[in-house]
Amino acid sequence: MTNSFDFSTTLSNAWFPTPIFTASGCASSGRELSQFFPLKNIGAVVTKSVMLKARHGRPTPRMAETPSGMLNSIGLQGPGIDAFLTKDVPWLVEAGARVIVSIAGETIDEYASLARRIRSVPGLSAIEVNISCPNVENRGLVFACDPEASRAVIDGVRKTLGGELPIIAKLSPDVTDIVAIARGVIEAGADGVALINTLLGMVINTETMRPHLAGKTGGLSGPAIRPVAVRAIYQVHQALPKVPILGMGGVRSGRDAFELVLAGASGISVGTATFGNPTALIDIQKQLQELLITKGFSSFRDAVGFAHRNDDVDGA
Amino acid sequence: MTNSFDFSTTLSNAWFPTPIFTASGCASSGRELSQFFPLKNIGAVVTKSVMLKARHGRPTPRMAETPSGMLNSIGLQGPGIDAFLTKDVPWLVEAGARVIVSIAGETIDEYASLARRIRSVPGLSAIEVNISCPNVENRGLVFACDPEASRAVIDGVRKTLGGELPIIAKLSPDVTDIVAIARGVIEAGADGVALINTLLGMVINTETMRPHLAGKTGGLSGPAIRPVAVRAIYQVHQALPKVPILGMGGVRSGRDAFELVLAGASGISVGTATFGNPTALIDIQKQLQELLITKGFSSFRDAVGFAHRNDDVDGA
Amino acid sequence: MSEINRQAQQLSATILSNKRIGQYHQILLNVGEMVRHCRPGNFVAISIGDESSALVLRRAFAISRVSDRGEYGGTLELIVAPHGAGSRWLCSQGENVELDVVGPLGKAFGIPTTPVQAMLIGGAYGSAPLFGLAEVLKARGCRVDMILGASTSSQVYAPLEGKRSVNSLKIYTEDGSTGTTGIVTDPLRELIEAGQIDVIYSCGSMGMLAAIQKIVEGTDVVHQASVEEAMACGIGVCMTCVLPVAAEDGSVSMLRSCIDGPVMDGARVKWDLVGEVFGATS
Amino acid sequence: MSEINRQAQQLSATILSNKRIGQYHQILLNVGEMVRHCRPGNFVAISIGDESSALVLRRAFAISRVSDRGEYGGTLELIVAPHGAGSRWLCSQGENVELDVVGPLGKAFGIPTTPVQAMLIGGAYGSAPLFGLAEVLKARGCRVDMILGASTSSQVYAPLEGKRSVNSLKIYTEDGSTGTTGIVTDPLRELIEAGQIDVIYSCGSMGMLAAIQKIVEGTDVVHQASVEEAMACGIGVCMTCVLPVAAEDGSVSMLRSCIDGPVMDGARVKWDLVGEVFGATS
Ligand SMILES: Cc1cc2nc3c(=O)[nH]c(=O)nc-3n(C[C@H](O)[C@H](O)[C@H](O)COP(=O)(O)OP(=O)(O)OC[C@H]3O[C@@H](n4cnc5c(N)ncnc54)[C@H](O)[C@@H]3O)c2cc1C
Ligand SMILES: Cc1cc2nc3c(=O)[nH]c(=O)nc-3n(C[C@H](O)[C@H](O)[C@H](O)COP(=O)(O)OP(=O)(O)OC[C@H]3O[C@@H](n4cnc5c(N)ncnc54)[C@H](O)[C@@H]3O)c2cc1C
Ligand SMILES: Cc1cc2nc3c(=O)[nH]c(=O)nc-3n(C[C@H](O)[C@H](O)[C@H](O)COP(=O)(O)O)c2cc1C
Ligand SMILES: Cc1cc2nc3c(=O)[nH]c(=O)nc-3n(C[C@H](O)[C@H](O)[C@H](O)COP(=O)(O)O)c2cc1C
Ligand code: FES
Ligand code: FES
Repeated sequence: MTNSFDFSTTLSNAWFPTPIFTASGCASSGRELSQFFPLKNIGAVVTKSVMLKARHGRPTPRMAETPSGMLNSIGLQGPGIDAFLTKDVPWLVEAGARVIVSIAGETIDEYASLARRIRSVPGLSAIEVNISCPNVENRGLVFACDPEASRAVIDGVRKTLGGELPIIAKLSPDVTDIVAIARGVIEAGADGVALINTLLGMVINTETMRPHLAGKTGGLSGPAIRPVAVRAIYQVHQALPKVPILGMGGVRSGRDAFELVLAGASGISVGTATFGNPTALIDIQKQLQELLITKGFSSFRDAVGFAHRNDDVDGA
Repeated sequence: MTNSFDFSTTLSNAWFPTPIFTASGCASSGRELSQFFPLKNIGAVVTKSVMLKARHGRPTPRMAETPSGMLNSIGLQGPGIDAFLTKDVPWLVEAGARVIVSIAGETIDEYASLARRIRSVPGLSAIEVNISCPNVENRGLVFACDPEASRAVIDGVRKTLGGELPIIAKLSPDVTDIVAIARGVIEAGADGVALINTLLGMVINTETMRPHLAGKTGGLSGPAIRPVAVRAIYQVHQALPKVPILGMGGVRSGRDAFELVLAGASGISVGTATFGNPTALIDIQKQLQELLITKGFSSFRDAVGFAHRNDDVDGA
Repeated sequence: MSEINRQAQQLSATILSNKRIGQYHQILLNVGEMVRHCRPGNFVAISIGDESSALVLRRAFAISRVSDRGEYGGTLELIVAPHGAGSRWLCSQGENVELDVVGPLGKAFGIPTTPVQAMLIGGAYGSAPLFGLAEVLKARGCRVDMILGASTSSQVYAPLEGKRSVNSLKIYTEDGSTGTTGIVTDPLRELIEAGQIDVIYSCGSMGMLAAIQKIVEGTDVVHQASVEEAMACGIGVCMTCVLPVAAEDGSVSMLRSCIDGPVMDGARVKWDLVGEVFGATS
Repeated sequence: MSEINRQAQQLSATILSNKRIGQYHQILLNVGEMVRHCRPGNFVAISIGDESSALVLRRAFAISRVSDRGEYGGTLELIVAPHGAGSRWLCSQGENVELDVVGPLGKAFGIPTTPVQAMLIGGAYGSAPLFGLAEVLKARGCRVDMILGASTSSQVYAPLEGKRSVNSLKIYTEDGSTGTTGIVTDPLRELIEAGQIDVIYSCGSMGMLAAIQKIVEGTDVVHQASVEEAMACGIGVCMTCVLPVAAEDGSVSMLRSCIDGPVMDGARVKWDLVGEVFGATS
């Protein structure tokens, strides 16, 4: 039965043997996880968002646990694109992993420069453009919170990259109208969207009576935010049914992944769950496959957006 | 020691013996809770948002439990303002409770009409204007998600009400810039803001493979959203330090309430926690008072926004 | 205006025993004085897990039986089906664990003042509150017949001692693994036509209750149905547990099943509107 | 590039015993073969609660001792302070409970190849990994002295059998309730000047480690410090547990204390930059 089940998925022209991926920033460069399972056994490794230059990131404390979730304020610590492309990517390709590179910039130009370096790198499946960073050219406003800035970033990346590598724009849920942002980036040339990045949150340490994180605010992730992720995916899939969605947010089990798939996700990234369980990706992948088979699906792709069937009939 | 501690608080010109209030929609009309403790023992009862006409609300299922939280889609079921004012308010006043009436409308006029009925009702402490409802005159866009509509609602209520009763505008966290919305409603005449209403979320039932709630989306509340509430309160208090904030979102213990107070809340509403523990309000009130005394505060008001001390020094 | 059960209180109750019976757990709690206020049809709402549990809402369970004799003073019995995370947690708790319980909650079954012919119908764990009810009815001189149904034998809850309090007991299973193959409504029409039923007391799935009401409709039989809607609070403050119910004048409102129920007049419940949009909602 | 401890594995470990010792719990786990890879300084990361726990992250605990003798095969001992919700949960678990454990994790203490004079300094539960370390150093022919400190006597962890593996043991408490009144750094300068210390192995609060480094600075004494930063994953994938550490060339980077530590060269850690913004960050 398992043999005839087709678990593969696509995001635009990129093909993946399974729909379960790491989440950017939650698997470092992949190497650390490879001790617990071969990276080629999952759908893809989405690497930590890389910037043009090396960055120290934010001071500690960088994390706070919250009810069914956590806050992080890593501040995009990383080696910079050059070191990343020479050290990390070849290793991942060698390991047989499908690789989705996530990029982040502080200016629209920085994104384009990153795209330029990546353009000719062999072995990549797609590029995830993390636009949930503050735009230093525009009052520090987060790109993904501003329809114009979001568009401009994607437009720059698309022009630089040419038509080969699929571009997945990663959106922030901290917006009034996520469908409008999604529509904008698709118009600007993105092939798909990744939903959702973390929610902006804060924890105050009641001992010190100050914000717990050195960076004050941080990104909320984990099961706590899953209902927000499902809602965002559902809304965007309803409005743009043809746009592939890489879904994420609080997935900890095959059941959770299935929820996002039913809402409209063609791929699922698993982030915070890996911190609690190093083999979460493998467990979730197995559980999702079993669930799909039990439910009578003959292929993963048939289940994508299945919760929308008869949407019209319902009058929605 | 407790004797000399001043636990009272104010929201604009309204005074309350303690800062712990019910949350709108989470204590019905108050009567049901009064069996577990006398309503006069808490700071205030914030009543369920009432509309002009009686409403059935949404079909069931109206709720789904989520990790450390829940979704609800009650749809503002209620008796309508007239029945509410004749039956519920007098009972509450009689019971010695401080009463904050929450109103909700589908049009800007409806809010003003509600204010007109309330204007002459004796015994009320304040009016909470729940603007997290869909605006039927403007593509169903939620008032609180639109700066112009938010302003217009508050402006209408202020003009109708005159200057007596404090107006607290209840905002939605589902916006790109909550500070801008807060600023707008204050300019339009609100005396304070209530932060935060629920986050828009969805749960998909993996058995039926459809949205679990009959209303598809629902409002996410409970501890899961506390980091978002703390962040919103912190941001608004930082930008508008003189504006009183009624804080809410995931408060389940005195420690949690303290977190919101440190962020800048002058009063705390407790919602979902009451569902899990009918005496949550009393427990939280007691724990908060003990915590404040242990921390060396001589009055509750000294603790409001205490996490912001030296904000300038930090360069924030 | 409806109010929460006046006798409701919040207390810490010790688990005295937890036994598996078929697919269910029979959990006996020491609740002291509370038993004096428990009537058949009432339920309790129980907290799940400790302070660090992700499950923030209480779970509702019908009171199966109470006793104020015995070495522990007042005891209360629950029949719990391990369904999702919360009920599984409850079923996994052993002796001496303390539970946070609020009860008794909800409206109890109405007891006739004169002897009548009562038919008690339970689906799956819905039979739990019916045995206590049977005893009360018997004591009032009623004839008490019972029909229990479930999909399979392990889901039938019919304790030996319970059988003593009824005049007759019939069991239906869909797979025929116990009793007659079929569902509880199969014999109803005939019994009603034969004039053998004055009042039906039912507890089970909404589908079963609606089916019973359909058969009762147009007859003189009174139908007291104990409904089961998802509840967030159990004490009337959240408005999640509502059902469309008609008033005397025919106007329909959404009543809370936790305080206007769970026992409701089956003829008043608008069964076909449950889960549907109606009236001026948006 | 740093990698996670190659021997790390995820397994289910049974609690063999859980005893209170002063303010701590001594928890003995059956971990089988894993013990063969555990070195003093390594830690384990443990899952808290069940599937419905609101605590989604693992908790890190130093491996206090391991043994592969005894009736259970490989056993591993933890010394746990009930601090917040997670550690309190762990301390409340009884015998036979199964824990989800990942380990051994992190870099272990470096063991000198020639006999040296080693000084082991532990603050509060920081002493836990030092007794196992003492045994290893002893076996290498080192002289092993130990200084333990805590605010009060119940926070000193100094088991009888552990004392046997050191040449001398001094205890400092801030309130003087045990040993000398004072803190662990009080006697250090003098001992270093007297040439009695070649290597310091330390484990305790960041403040204590920084204070030790300050005293060591400019001397020939090597300082291996086991740091403690809040960890979300323990396996190098989240970047939350970082510390500013200088490389050979003086350039500072944020290294992960879970895989580049917890044992670090005290001279390399930029103690005064911990928790501070530095370099080109935004
Ligand atoms: C008045 C009343 C009496 C009940 N009596 C019994 C009884 O005697 N024995 C028994 O086994 N069960 C009984 N139930 C059902 C029981 O409450 C649910 O099985 C239980 O709440 C499920 O929780 P869970 O965490 O296991 O499942 P989940 O599905 O994980 O629960 C998720 C959420 O949905 C709610 N929910 C899910 N199913 C139901 C349901 N059927 N009814 C109400 N809420 C639900 C839960 O309370 C919880 O908040 C009764 C329910 C009501 C309302
Ligand atoms: C390498 C290492 C070894 C450790 N060894 C021991 C030991 O042997 N015995 C012992 O009692 N404790 C030890 N700790 C500290 C222990 O991990 C924390 O006390 C524990 O994580 C606190 O969790 P909590 O839920 O009780 O507290 P909470 O404060 O509720 O925890 C909230 C979150 O912050 C993190 N956190 C809080 N305090 C610390 C801390 N001091 N260090 C790391 N993370 C923290 C928790 O992991 C959790 O994610 C060690 C920590 C590290 C990093
Ligand atoms: C520690 C941490 C670091 C993260 N770093 C990044 C990042 O560099 N780039 C990015 O696009 N998202 C980053 N994220 C967001 C995740 O990729 C993911 O969108 C989010 O955490 C929700 O998924 P989850 O609930 O499964 O973790 C990070 C999340 C966490 C918890
Ligand atoms: C069942 C339910 C009903 C609610 N009804 C209302 C309402 O009528 N008006 C309103 O302003 N907020 C309403 N809210 C939002 C709460 O007042 C509160 O803002 C939110 O739940 C966050 O607080 P909590 O986490 O303590 O519940 C409702 C929340 C719940 C859970
Ligand atoms: S369960 Fe909350 S009102 Fe009935
Ligand atoms: S704890 Fe995650 S990288 Fe160290």
